[in-house]
Amino acid sequence: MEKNLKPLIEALIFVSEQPLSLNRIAALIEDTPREEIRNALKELVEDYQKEDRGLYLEEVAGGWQIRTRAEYAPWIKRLFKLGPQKISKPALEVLSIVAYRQPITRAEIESIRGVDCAGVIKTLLEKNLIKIAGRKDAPGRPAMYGTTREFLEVFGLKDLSSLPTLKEMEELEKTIKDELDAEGTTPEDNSTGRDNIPQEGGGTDT
Amino acid sequence: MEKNLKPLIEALIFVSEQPLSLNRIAALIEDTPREEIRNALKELVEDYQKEDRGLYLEEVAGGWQIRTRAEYAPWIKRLFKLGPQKISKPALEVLSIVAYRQPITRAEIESIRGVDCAGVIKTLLEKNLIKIAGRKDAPGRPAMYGTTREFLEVFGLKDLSSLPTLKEMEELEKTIKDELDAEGTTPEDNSTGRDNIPQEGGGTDT
Amino acid sequence: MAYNVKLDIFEGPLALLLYLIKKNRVDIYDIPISTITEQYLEYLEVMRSMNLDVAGEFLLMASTLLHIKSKLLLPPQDSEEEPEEEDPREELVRKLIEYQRFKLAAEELIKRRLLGRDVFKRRNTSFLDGLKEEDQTIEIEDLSIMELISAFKEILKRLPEDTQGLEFTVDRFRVTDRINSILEVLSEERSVRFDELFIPTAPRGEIIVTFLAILELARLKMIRINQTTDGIIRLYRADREENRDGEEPETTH
Repeated sequence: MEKNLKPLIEALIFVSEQPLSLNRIAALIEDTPREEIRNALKELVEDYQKEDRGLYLEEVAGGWQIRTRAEYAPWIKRLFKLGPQKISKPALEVLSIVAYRQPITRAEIESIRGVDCAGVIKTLLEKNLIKIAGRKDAPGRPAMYGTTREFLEVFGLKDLSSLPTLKEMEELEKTIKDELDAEGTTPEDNSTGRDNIPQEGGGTDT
Repeated sequence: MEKNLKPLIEALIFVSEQPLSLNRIAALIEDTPREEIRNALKELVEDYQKEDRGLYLEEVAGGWQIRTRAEYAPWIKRLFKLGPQKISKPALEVLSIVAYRQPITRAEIESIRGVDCAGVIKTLLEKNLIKIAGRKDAPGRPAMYGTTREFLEVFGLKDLSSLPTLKEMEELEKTIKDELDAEGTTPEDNSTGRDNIPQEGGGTDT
Repeated sequence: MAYNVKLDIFEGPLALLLYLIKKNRVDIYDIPISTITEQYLEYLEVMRSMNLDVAGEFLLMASTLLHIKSKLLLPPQDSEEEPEEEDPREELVRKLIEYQRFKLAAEELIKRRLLGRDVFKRRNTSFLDGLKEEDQTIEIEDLSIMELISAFKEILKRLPEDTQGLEFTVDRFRVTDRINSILEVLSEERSVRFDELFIPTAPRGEIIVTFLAILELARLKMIRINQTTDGIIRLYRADREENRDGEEPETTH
């Protein structure tokens, strides 16, 4: 049994439509210590990391999934004759606001973006990238939005806490500022208190 | 390019819904002699023949396909039986109402839950956990829902009578009758009974 | 019939401000309010001249900017002993920074290996669920509408000063007409330069109609608009699916 653990896990992950969590695997394979499963998974990841593989194993959306390597995307798109589905900049912006701030109401999103977002929110709901995650305890009980499991899957995120952290974001900002500062006028340090804008989205994963 | 032929082919076969023929592969990868593709395929087959793999590469129906090895079928069947999709709380609630009170109409379910259930019912129908079990002899002949064989399978129930204890069932049955009577014919005796909806219904842990 | 273009591709006043800040290469913590306000109002004017449905938020921001400007112009009032007197720009800066964070976050997100664009999972042949959206690839539209308006502003500038009457009504028929003629051009050419679509000698109204037609085409996703590094904006027909970046094993024909 033990000897077959790795291939068994491989087979299971392969057939599963959705990323397969460790819990799920453990439930399927009875009487096997989690530690062993974890080890087998680790080995499997390594096997897939070998140079001449077209696939890799990744932890996304709370589970394990086999995916094709990015460099082969052009041929795969050709196989499927895929047309690109555009996501607009505004939509992407709203998506990232929702991702970092969920659960969040439309009014709150709009106050950050300074512009009406009804259409964009609708689009994101249709694409199943966000969902109504509850209702705010406020007049009118407005819907609060959160990201979906599909969002994690599409963006290759293990969970919400794998979103780029605040620190990374700050570094990015600095880079951009530095670029701009080529001009001169050093910024005084009136960085307002609200430093931690994209907080690591509170663990709403449902 | 040549060096990447094998992983590219692997990626293509992996994502393809149908067995991928040599012709198809050759058409996708331009400017590569068939002979090379054939060789890469052969190597790939050998890679997949290694002992500790859960998958193998086979030529079926005129093309190449990755499949799981037969010895892992029992676990895979189990994976699918357990239902890969998570079931939402509302869905679980409706499901248990249907389980205990079948056959039951949507209006009746909604009167118990106090909230619209159309979407949830649709989902459960799609998941094949409930089915239309008949039509009520009432205006509009509304559909009455009942659970399916899959429901029993998924929840590991021998039959409907294996639902949580008989005593509870009996009480429930009475409640059902009372409630149905209250709704249909008898005007006003007891609209109560919405308190003892079984909570321990079908322990899905997903 | 007046033709009002409602554009959900607009990114809003904050985006416009950030765009201007970047374009002018000024420090976000020390915004030269007069310059930025002036340019901001110019943009609004261009949008309005085309009957673009300038959302109320844009106008609100305009008045906020003017208010800040006037406050800055006032001599520091008797409160000389208060060096920590709040900078009237502070609230705006805070909002801009916050918004910019998410813009950056969005850019980071789209850079990831996206399922359906860069990586693919196995397609199931038989099981439930059916088709999923992710069967499509996801791309981001690169060009900000601000840049398009910016380019259009340049074109307007080049026009003779004669008809400065900005009030101008556009009827739907003419826009539809122009849409068709642009599509016609694109059915023959793979792409066309943005500025080549505008004939400098054409009446101002005609030029505005052309721009509205382009916006409409973009909104309907019938064209793709790209800007090369040297600032040239090109339009492509969207349905002729050529993958955007050259590195593809691309289709012959």
